[in-house]
Formats: sequence, C-alpha cells, structure tokens
Amino acid sequence: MPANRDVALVAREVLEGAYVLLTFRHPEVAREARAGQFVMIKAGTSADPPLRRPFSILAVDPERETFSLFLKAVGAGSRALADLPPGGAAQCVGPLGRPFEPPSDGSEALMVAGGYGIAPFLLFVRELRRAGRTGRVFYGGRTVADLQVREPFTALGVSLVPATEDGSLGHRGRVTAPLEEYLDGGPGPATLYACGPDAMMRAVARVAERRGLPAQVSLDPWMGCGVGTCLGCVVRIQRPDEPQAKYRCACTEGPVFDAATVVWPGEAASLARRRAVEVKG
Amino acid sequence: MPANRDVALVAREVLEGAYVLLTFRHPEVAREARAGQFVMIKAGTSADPPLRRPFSILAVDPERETFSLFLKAVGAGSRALADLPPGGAAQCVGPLGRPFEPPSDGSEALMVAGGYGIAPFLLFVRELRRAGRTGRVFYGGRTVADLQVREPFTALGVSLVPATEDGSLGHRGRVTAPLEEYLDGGPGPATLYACGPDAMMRAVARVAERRGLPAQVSLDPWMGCGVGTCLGCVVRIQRPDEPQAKYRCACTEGPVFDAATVVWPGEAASLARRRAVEVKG
Amino acid sequence: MSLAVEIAGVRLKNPLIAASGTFGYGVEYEGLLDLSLLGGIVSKGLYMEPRDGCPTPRIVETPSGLLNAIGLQGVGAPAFVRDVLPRLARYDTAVFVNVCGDTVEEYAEVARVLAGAPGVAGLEINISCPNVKKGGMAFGGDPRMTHEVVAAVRKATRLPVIPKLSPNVADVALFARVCEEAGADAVSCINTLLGLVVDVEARRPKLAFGTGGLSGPAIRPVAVRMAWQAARAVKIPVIGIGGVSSAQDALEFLIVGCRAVQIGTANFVEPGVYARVLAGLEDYLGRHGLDDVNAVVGTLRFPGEGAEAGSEG
Amino acid sequence: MSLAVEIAGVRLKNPLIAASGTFGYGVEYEGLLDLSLLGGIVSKGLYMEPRDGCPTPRIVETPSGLLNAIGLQGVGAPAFVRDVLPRLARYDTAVFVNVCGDTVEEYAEVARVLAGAPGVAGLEINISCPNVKKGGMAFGGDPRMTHEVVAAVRKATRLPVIPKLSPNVADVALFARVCEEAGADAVSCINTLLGLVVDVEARRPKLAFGTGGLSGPAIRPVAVRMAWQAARAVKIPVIGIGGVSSAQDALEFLIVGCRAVQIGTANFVEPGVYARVLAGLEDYLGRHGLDDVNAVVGTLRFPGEGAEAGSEG
Ligand SMILES: Cc1cc2nc3c(=O)[nH]c(=O)nc-3n(C[C@H](O)[C@H](O)[C@H](O)COP(=O)(O)OP(=O)(O)OC[C@H]3O[C@@H](n4cnc5c(N)ncnc54)[C@H](O)[C@@H]3O)c2cc1C
Ligand SMILES: Cc1cc2nc3c(=O)[nH]c(=O)nc-3n(C[C@H](O)[C@H](O)[C@H](O)COP(=O)(O)OP(=O)(O)OC[C@H]3O[C@@H](n4cnc5c(N)ncnc54)[C@H](O)[C@@H]3O)c2cc1C
Ligand SMILES: Cc1cc2nc3c(=O)[nH]c(=O)nc-3n(C[C@H](O)[C@H](O)[C@H](O)COP(=O)(O)O)c2cc1C
Ligand SMILES: Cc1cc2nc3c(=O)[nH]c(=O)nc-3n(C[C@H](O)[C@H](O)[C@H](O)COP(=O)(O)O)c2cc1C
Ligand code: FES
Ligand code: FES
Repeated sequence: MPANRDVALVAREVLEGAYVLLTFRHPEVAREARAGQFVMIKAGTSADPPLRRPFSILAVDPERETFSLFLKAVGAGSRALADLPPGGAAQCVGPLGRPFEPPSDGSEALMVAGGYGIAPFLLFVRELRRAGRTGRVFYGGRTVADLQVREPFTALGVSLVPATEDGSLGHRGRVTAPLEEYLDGGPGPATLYACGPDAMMRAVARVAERRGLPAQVSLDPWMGCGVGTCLGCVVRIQRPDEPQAKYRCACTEGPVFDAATVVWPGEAASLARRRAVEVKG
Repeated sequence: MPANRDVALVAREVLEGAYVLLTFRHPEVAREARAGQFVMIKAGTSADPPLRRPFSILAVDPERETFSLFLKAVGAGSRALADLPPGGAAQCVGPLGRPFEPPSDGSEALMVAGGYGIAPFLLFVRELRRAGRTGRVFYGGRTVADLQVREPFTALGVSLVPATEDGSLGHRGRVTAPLEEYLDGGPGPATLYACGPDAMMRAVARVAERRGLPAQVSLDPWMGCGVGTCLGCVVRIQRPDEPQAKYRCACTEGPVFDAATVVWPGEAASLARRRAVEVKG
Repeated sequence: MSLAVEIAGVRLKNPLIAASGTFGYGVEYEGLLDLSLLGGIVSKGLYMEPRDGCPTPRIVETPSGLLNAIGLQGVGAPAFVRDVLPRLARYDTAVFVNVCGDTVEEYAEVARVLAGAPGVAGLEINISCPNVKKGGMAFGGDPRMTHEVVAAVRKATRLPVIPKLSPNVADVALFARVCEEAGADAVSCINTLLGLVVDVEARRPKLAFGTGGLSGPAIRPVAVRMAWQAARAVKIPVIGIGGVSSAQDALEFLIVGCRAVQIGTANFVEPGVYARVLAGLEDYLGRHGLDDVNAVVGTLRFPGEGAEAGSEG
Repeated sequence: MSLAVEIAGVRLKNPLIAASGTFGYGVEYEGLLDLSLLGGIVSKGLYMEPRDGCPTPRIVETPSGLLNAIGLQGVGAPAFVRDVLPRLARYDTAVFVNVCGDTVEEYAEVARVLAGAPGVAGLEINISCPNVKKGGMAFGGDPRMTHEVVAAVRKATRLPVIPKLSPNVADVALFARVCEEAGADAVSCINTLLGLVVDVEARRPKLAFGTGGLSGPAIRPVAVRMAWQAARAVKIPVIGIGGVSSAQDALEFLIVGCRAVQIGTANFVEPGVYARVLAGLEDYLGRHGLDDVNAVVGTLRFPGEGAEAGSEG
C-alpha cells in the first residue's frame, strides 16, 4: 500500500552532468517497491513550483528503510531536490504505479534504458535474479556522463551493453542498434523492456512489433498527482478487445504498458497491427 | 554605490538556535558597506516567497570580496537562505540604507543589541576603532543561544555586557538594566545606539529621552524592495522642524533614525517631548 | 472541541471538503487516506454521458498555481450511481455530486438521476460549464442563465442545491444573490480563474485546449476576497474554495464568513493534507480558547467596520 | 536585430516599460541601473495634490504574489513636473505618467498639468482609482465611467492617452473597446486583481486598508488571457502587464498580441531585471531567426483558429 510521508534526505551523491543519487527514509517504499514503480516527491514546502515530481525507484534498502533515486536536474522541481542539503526535508508518496511484469517462462528479459531510464531496471534485475531468471541491459545516452549507473549491474553479473551517440562509451549511435544486433544473433525467446526518451521507446516498440516480441514500456508523461485524480497524465491506450483507444492514467494504469497497446502521439492507431502483435506476443 | 549581483555562498556555519553565519562574494558590499547598512537577498529563484529579505551586514572582507550575515531562520525566506548548500546561488543587492553616524567628539558609543540586532555593531566597532574611538556593547536575548556573536567583540578589546532573560548568561533580565546601571555610574558623555526588537528599541529611546542623550535606532519594518520604490517599509518620522509626522522609507532614509524623531506605533506623536530631547541632545 | 458544521441541512463532521475534479470519485484515495477523516467529498463533474475529456497537455504548472483544461473527463451520472456510490457508502463522509450540463435540461436530468440514488448528500451545480446553445459561453457568467440553471435543478430535486460561483465576473455578490433567489441552499465560491499560458517556443497555448482554469495557492487572495463578498451578500451558507493547503488558509475563509472550505489542488500536492489541516484547526481553536469551529465563522474585523455577523453555531 | 516598438506614435527602443507604482519616479533606481536601458518608465500614480498613502502594513506577500494597498502615496502632479521631470530628462527613455483622480475633473486637470510639461511621452490613465462621487467604486469597473474619464482626458491633452484596464471585470475586451471608442491611443492591461489576505491570529485583514491589489507571477496566466482578449478586441496597441520577470514571460504577452510589456513587481525582486530580460529577448529572436521583435507580436496559434493577425512592424 503506498504511503505519504515527510522524508529526510539520508545520503546524497553528486554525479557528473547534473545527475545526483539521493537516498531517503521511507519504510513502505523500502519494503514494497517493485521494479517500474515510482514515487511522487517534492523538496520543501514552497508553492513554486507547486507540485511533486515523479521519479522511478532505483534501489531500496528494507533494513535501513531507505530508497534511492537517480535524478537528473532539468528544471525547478528536480533542481530543488538535487540541491537539498543532507537532512533536508521532502514530501513523498509511494510506491506508485504498475510495475514491470516478469517475462513468461523461458523468455529472456532484454532491458533497454535511455539516460535516467536506467532507474527502474536495477530493481528489475534483482527481481529477475530472485526468480532465478536472467536479463541483459542495453544502456544508451548522448555521452558517457549519461551512463552512470553501470557498476551495480555488472556487480550483479548482468551483462550491460553501453551505447553513446558521441561514441564516448560502447557502441557509437542509438541503443537500438546493439539490441537489434543481439536479436539478429538469434537468441532464445525474449521480452523487451524499455524506459527512456519517447523516441527510444517508440523505436523499441517497433523492433518488438517487427520481430513479434512482447514488449513493455515505461512511459513518462507529465504527472500532477500520481494517484489517478488530476487526469493530467493520460495516454491513449487501446487494448486488443477495445474498438477504440481510451485515455488512461499513466500513474495508475501505468507507467508500464504493453507496448502494443500504446497509441503513440501523432501515430494513427493501427489496431489491426497491434492485434497481430498481441496474438503473436 | 549599491550593486545588484547573483552571489554564491562561500561559507556557511550553522550555529545553535536556528542561527547561521553565511558568507557571500560581493565586491561592492565588501568594499563599501558601512555599519548599519544592509543587503536585500534571496536564495534561488523560486517565486514563493517572491521577495528578497533585508539583513544587516555583519562583517566584510574586502580582500576576498566577501561579506557575512548573521541570520536567524524564522520564516520561508530566511530558512531558504539558511538551507543554501555551499556554492548555492542567491540574488543580492547592497549595500543599502543609511548607516549609523559616529558619536560626536568625546561622546562614548553605547551599543544596545537584541538577538540578531548585534549584526550591525561589529562593523560599527571597527569603524569606531579606525577613528580612534571607543565603545561598549550591551547584548541581550532570551537565552545564551541568542548571544552568539561575542568573541569578535572581545577579540577587538571591546567590553561586552551580556544580559539574558533566563539568566543563562550575564545579567538576568532586560538588557536596558545593565545599560541604565552603567549610565547611573556617571560615565562621560554618551550616545546610544540600538538594534533589536521594537520593544527594546523603544526602551532605549526612552532611556535616552529621560537622560537627555542622543540615540540612534535601526528599525526593522517589513521591506519589499530596499530601494525606496515599493513604499511598504514606511515608518512615521517627525523631524524637529516639521509640524507633523511623515511616512518615510526605512530602506532609504533609514534603517537608522534619530530615536527622537521616531513616532512609535500606538504612541501619540509628542513633538514637544521630542523637541525637548532634540534641544538637549 | 467541536469541528462539526452544518451546510444546507447537512451535518459535516468537520468543515473540510474535497473539491470537485481534484479528488476523483473519492475511491482513488482509498488506500492512501481514511476518507472518513473528511467532512465531505465533491465528486468530479458529471454529465449524463461519459466524456473523454480534452487532449493533452491538460495541466500546466504556473507560479504557485495550476492551469487545467481536463474537459470534464468522466463516467457520467448513471455509471457513478451504479459503480461508485456503493463503494463510498462505507465511509462516514458526506458525498456531494458536481452536476454539469450542456443545456439547462441536462442539469435537471443529472439532478434527477442523482436525486433517486442513495448516499448523495447534496448537489453542487457547476455553472461554469459552457452553454452549448449559447455558443459555449459559461452559464455562470450571466445572471439570467445562472438563475435559470439553479431554478431548474431546484425543481428537479429535494436534495440541497449548491451552485458553484465563477470568479470570472465583476461582482460575485450579485451572482450569490441570484443563486439565493433561485432557491439555492448554499453557494460554493470559487471555481477556477480563466487563464492562458503560452509555449513561447511553439507560439501556442501550452494547454491543448487553449485557455484553462487557474487554481492553487496563487488564487487564494482573490478567492478569499470573493468568498468575503459573497458571505456578506447572502444569508445561505458559503463554502470557500481556492488555494487552501493549510489550517491558516482554511481559517481565512472561515473568518471571512464561510461555513466550510473545499480543498482542491492541494490534494495533488499532498494526499495527507486533511489530517494536517484538521490538526492545525484544533490547535488554533485551542490556542484561542474556542471549543467550536463555528465560533470563528464571520469574525473578520474589517477596518472601519464592526465585526461581521457572528456565527449562529 | 531591432527591439524597437511603437506605441501610440511613441517610439520605444525596446518593448520593456517599468510599471506604475513599482519603479517610483525612476530616479530611485539611478544608482542601481542605467535607466536608458528601458524602453520606458511609467511614474507612480499622481493626483493633483500630494498624498500620504495608507497606514501600514501596506504590502503582504502571497504565494508567488504581492498584495498591496499603498494608497497612492505621492508628491502630486505639479511637484513631479517641477522636481522629477528635469532629472529624468538625462535618460534616453520614454517617460509616461500614471494619471489618477478622485473625480473626472481631477483626471483632466492632472492631464493638463502634464500636457504642458516637457519630457512627457504619454499619459497612462489609472481608471482603477476609487470614484469619490460614486461612493468609492472604481471608475474602471463601469463602462460608462470609463468612457467618461478617457474622453475627458482625451479632450484635455494631445499627448497619447493610454487607459490602464482593471482585471476586476467580467469582460475585459468590452472595456478595451470602450476605451478605443473614447479616443484612447493604446490600452495597458492589466492593473492588480482585488484580493484579501486575513491575519488569522488577529482576525483582521493583514493590510491596514483591508483589501489590496494582487500582482506578481501568481497573476500572469490571468493577465496573459486578458491581454489576449483585449488585443483581439481593438486595433489600438495593447501593453501587457502582469507577473513579467523573464524574457519568456514578456514573450507570452507579445505573442498574444501586445506591442510592449510592463514590468512591475519584478522590480522589487530584482533591480537588474531589464538587462536580463533584454538579453533573453535577443537570444530568443536569434534562435528563431527573427531580426525584429515586432515579428512575434500576435503570432499565437490558438487551437481551432488561424494565426492571430500578424504585426504591422
Ligand atoms: C514514471 C516516471 C518516472 C521517472 N523517473 C525519473 C528518474 O528516475 N530520474 C529522473 O531524473 N527523472 C525521472 N522522470 C522524469 C522527471 O519526473 C522529470 O524530469 C521531472 O518531473 C522534471 O521536473 P522539473 O521541475 O525539474 O522540470 P520542469 O520544469 O517541470 O520541466 C521539465 C520538462 O517537462 C516538460 N513539461 C513541464 N510541464 C509539462 C506538461 N504539463 N506537459 C508536458 N510536459 C511538461 C517541460 O517542457 C520540460 O521539458 C520520471 C518521470 C516519470 C513520469
Ligand atoms: C534593516 C534590517 C536588517 C535586518 N537584519 C537582520 C539580521 O542581521 N539578521 C536576521 O536574522 N534578521 C535580520 N532582519 C530581519 C529579517 O529581515 C527577517 O527576519 C526576515 O525578513 C524574515 O523573513 P522570512 O521569510 O524568514 O519570514 P516571514 O515569513 O516573512 O515573516 C517573519 C516575520 O515577519 C512578519 N511579517 C511578514 N510580512 C510582514 C508585513 N508585510 N508587514 C509586517 N510584518 C510582516 C511576520 O509576521 C513574521 O513575524 C533585518 C531586518 C531589517 C529590516
Ligand atoms: C484538475 C482540476 C479539475 C477540476 N474539475 C472540476 C470539476 O469537474 N468541477 C468543478 O466544479 N470544479 C472543478 N475544478 C475546480 C476545483 O474544484 C476548485 O474550485 C478550484 O481548483 C479552486 O480550488 P483550489 O485552488 O483549492 O484548487 C477542478 C480543478 C482542477 C485543478
Ligand atoms: C506596490 C505597487 C504599487 C502600484 N501602484 C500603482 C499605481 O500607482 N498606478 C497604477 O496604475 N498601477 C499601480 N500598480 C500596478 C502595477 O503597475 C501593475 O499593473 C501590477 O502590479 C501588475 O504587474 P506586475 O505583476 O508586473 O506587478 C502598483 C503595483 C504595486 C505592486
Ligand atoms: S498523475 Fe494525476 S491522474 Fe495521473
Ligand atoms: S523597502 Fe520598498 S520602499 Fe523601502
């Protein structure tokens, strides 16, 4: 059950490129969080900006009752969090949202992360491992500074394939290239998981569609409340049994959706195409 | 000439009782500040709270081009400053306002400070010393934690007489008691200077009036702009040559005023009484 | 210490009500907070039919505020009665329904559907809906249309009728009086202020719909002023709304004459807001030696005036 | 790259003007910033006689806003002409004077005093002043009184006449049209929103006067909406005002159709605001491949409409 709490910043590690690792004490999040879930959090009590912000739960420590975020300061809300002094106060509710679903038996989890989109996959890798499953991470960004959460994966023995647009680390170019390369190598059955910029998630969804693979994407629309009441976060989703797409709250029915049900902005809803995928997936 | 600058927090020392010492880089303030002057300063750029806050300039270091504040976190604006992380950004204009005027030749400066009202007197003591003059500080507060800026005075060889309401340091009771005691001892000519809570400043003004001593008080009305345009900081002042009191900006015509010209809220303007004082003073 | 208040014959255990459109149908908060903490809940706006709502973006933040154009996405009155009301029956809180309409007839129809349903404490009439017959002008911007809508709902039901005033008028007191004359049992004051935020890079409105309604702390001074004006103008109770997120904010509305207070945007910011505000109210009453929240209602001493009429409570 | 704009025949070197009552008489900022940076300055409101203004507190902060009741403390028009205008003559900026009156006749009289003075670029008519003959109701809240004041000033002077619209009306476009018909050369839009903040401990208004005018970032979405409505309603130029503190904010007003923008409360927050906003405007024009700020005026693409009429510049 999600819980709302005033939380204190327990630890803060400033990384390169406006990234920061923040750890807060929040027993319910620490105990219950599942991969793909998020918190709504806000530093202090100033009314400008007024709202909390959604961040994926990167890691939890149930014993210390803490959770951690991997956060990029991009605007006023994230900057206020990134600038919190140790001990500083935040308001936080979580864990929220629908988590990633594990791949069906025998299917390998191929995780594709862009920038801070790596965040939900650390918990996911641990969940997979607890279930005795395996996975592989494709991690993309503009430059090496966008790929800062690598050790925790390799420490768990998960293979992590980096890709940067400027070639500063790993494959030069889009992260979908090494993904396709891997799939071309003819591995066993696979399930795709994507979290990152919209364009990347669409690309992964297309790969999945083309290859007839199931895929889950973690969307990040703007969110006002995180609990299904502001109706600001709605995305168009069309389930196979539905005659047309419906607005659904990304905060409660997502953020993780079956990629085949997502009506991407600007794309005509091709139900037939999606149906076909559903049938195969 | 006052200057407006974006400043960075250079040093931060957290003291007891919600007090903090903050040091910022601001060449003009560091070079030009005089005792009793203040800065208008605001942490960050959030629009809530919207305005800067006035703080007395405690100390300057012209070589490092820095100045320091002695700040008590009481509300949102001061708390945001007190919580700035090192390197954190603030917006600051200064030095502003009318400084203390030195006592006339042969008159001893008796400074009466309440709580953060000590702030302007450290510069004042240095100014006096540069002019080969002497002074004496009466420093009051509720408890010892309110009297944290003592060493810098004693290090300069200035005698500092503490008074706390709970008796935790120095005289138990109001700070005006040791002041009156000192005056009863029949020192030479003296000029009173007061900065602190309104009630304390009124009490000092009454002592001055009763004893026929000149007095300067540093008022702290609410200030919106610090530069004479919002007209929010006005106080009623009646100069000896004026038939009635006028609203005057505490930010530009003050914050330091001749105590005899101040029309205290709720007090009928007794011009005659004040005139009498003026004549003697 | 009593926090109970009475609005239009409905007893609320405390003066805090969740505002329409900011609390879903209430059930969304089931896991997060105890709904029985609340004096009442106003459902989001309901037409007869389900609605899809506006395209996105639907919400944009502004300094200390929120601009929204949700477009009244909702399940429609019949589905609300069927699916939601039974779930809310478990909680000890008054359920008000926010009634919408494209036409005067639709308002009355929605009111009739709800009048027959168990568990509805009263109807809040959202007169800020666009009038489709009059080219989309809001009912609540015109005194005659306001009267017509309120009178039609009044005729359709014996439930308490509570029109919700629009702030986008010159004289909110006039509209409060019109509602009182048309048979309203109370008024809610205020709905959102019409606003526009421009995406300067794209040179379009940031909201897909264009303009939107401004809410949140930013509007509180305007809302308190209007609630004060409305409370002086009518004998029926006024429910204050606009930017409440603390006990102090709620007290501002009570002191200017409101019998109860709605909390809107703050639900998004802080799901636990009710417990905090209630604790603050109790603390205030204690510090002021009062044992009934009604004792503060209408106690504003306005410069040059005597105290406003005290509470009857 | 040209930032120059023209308002009512007056050429401004850039579209940024200091708003009345927030920049003193301009001379207060002499030491702090170069007044020649500004497109223009509007003096604080002037009646014929000097005024003491309201008791304190006169200003209270609100979330992202400021509520003020200064009471138009000022030196009066004759002293302004004698003491202030000569000092402003040194700067290369357009000086507008904000004209107040207790009666229609006083507005005309102030206008005449200023018409004869060198160095006045135009008159901004503060129609939000209380009408002493009508029990203190603001001139600007009534279309007929608005027309009367504007027409009287129009008759009294050949200087550009720029009424400043009140936001405390239902239909700001109507008032813009009334001003245009009465002979105004431009309109300023908007003045402050009427608000009330309560000191809950004392159960009195926080402002000594009672109610006050709300300004600052909090009101920007309302101000942009009203400026957009006014700009669509009239042919004369509209000067946008309300919560501007960045180039983006100023661009919002320009894009919805304003020819120039006033900066008010931000002067208190940041004396250096003009240089920063100007740099931001230049950066924006550069990034968008534009070499004239007039090219963005009125370029809003509103959903379901074509682009608004482009600029003539
Ligand atoms: C489920 C989820 C998980 C996330 N996890 C992480 C994470 O682990 N780490 C991380 O760094 N970030 C994460 N994000 C993104 C993060 O929430 C945003 O970066 C943050 O909210 C930005 O807030 P801000 O105030 O800093 O920036 P803002 O100033 O609010 O704006 C940042 C961006 O959002 C856009 N924007 C603002 N308002 C709207 C609106 N109404 N509609 C559409 N777009 C708008 C702006 O144009 C701008 O590009 C996640 C988002 C979601 C939805
Ligand atoms: C010249 C000068 C020098 C100062 N020097 C120092 C110093 O060296 N150190 C220091 O710690 N403080 C100093 N102060 C006081 C300091 O400015 C305040 O404590 C600070 O502004 C409080 O801001 P805040 O946001 O923290 O609190 P706020 O939340 O703004 O309120 C703090 C107090 O101010 C009152 N207040 C708020 N608005 C108004 C209003 N409109 N009118 C009247 N009262 C109002 C509140 O009721 C409350 O009691 C000085 C003040 C002045 C004028
Ligand atoms: C996202 C959102 C949706 C809203 N939907 C409705 C609605 O359906 N019906 C209604 O009468 N008011 C609606 N409102 C207005 C609120 O009920 C309330 O009057 C307004 O937000 C002011 O209060 P606040 O400042 O506390 O939010 C909505 C407000 C918001 C922010
Ligand atoms: C302290 C203060 C004093 C003001 N005095 C006047 C005035 O004398 N005449 C006038 O027309 N407007 C006056 N205004 C209104 C401003 O000119 C401006 O219209 C309003 O503040 C909105 O702009 P802003 O949000 O940029 O402040 C005043 C505003 C403030 C905050
Ligand atoms: S974020 Fe508010 S409904 Fe999803
Ligand atoms: S603080 Fe604004 S005039 Fe003094």
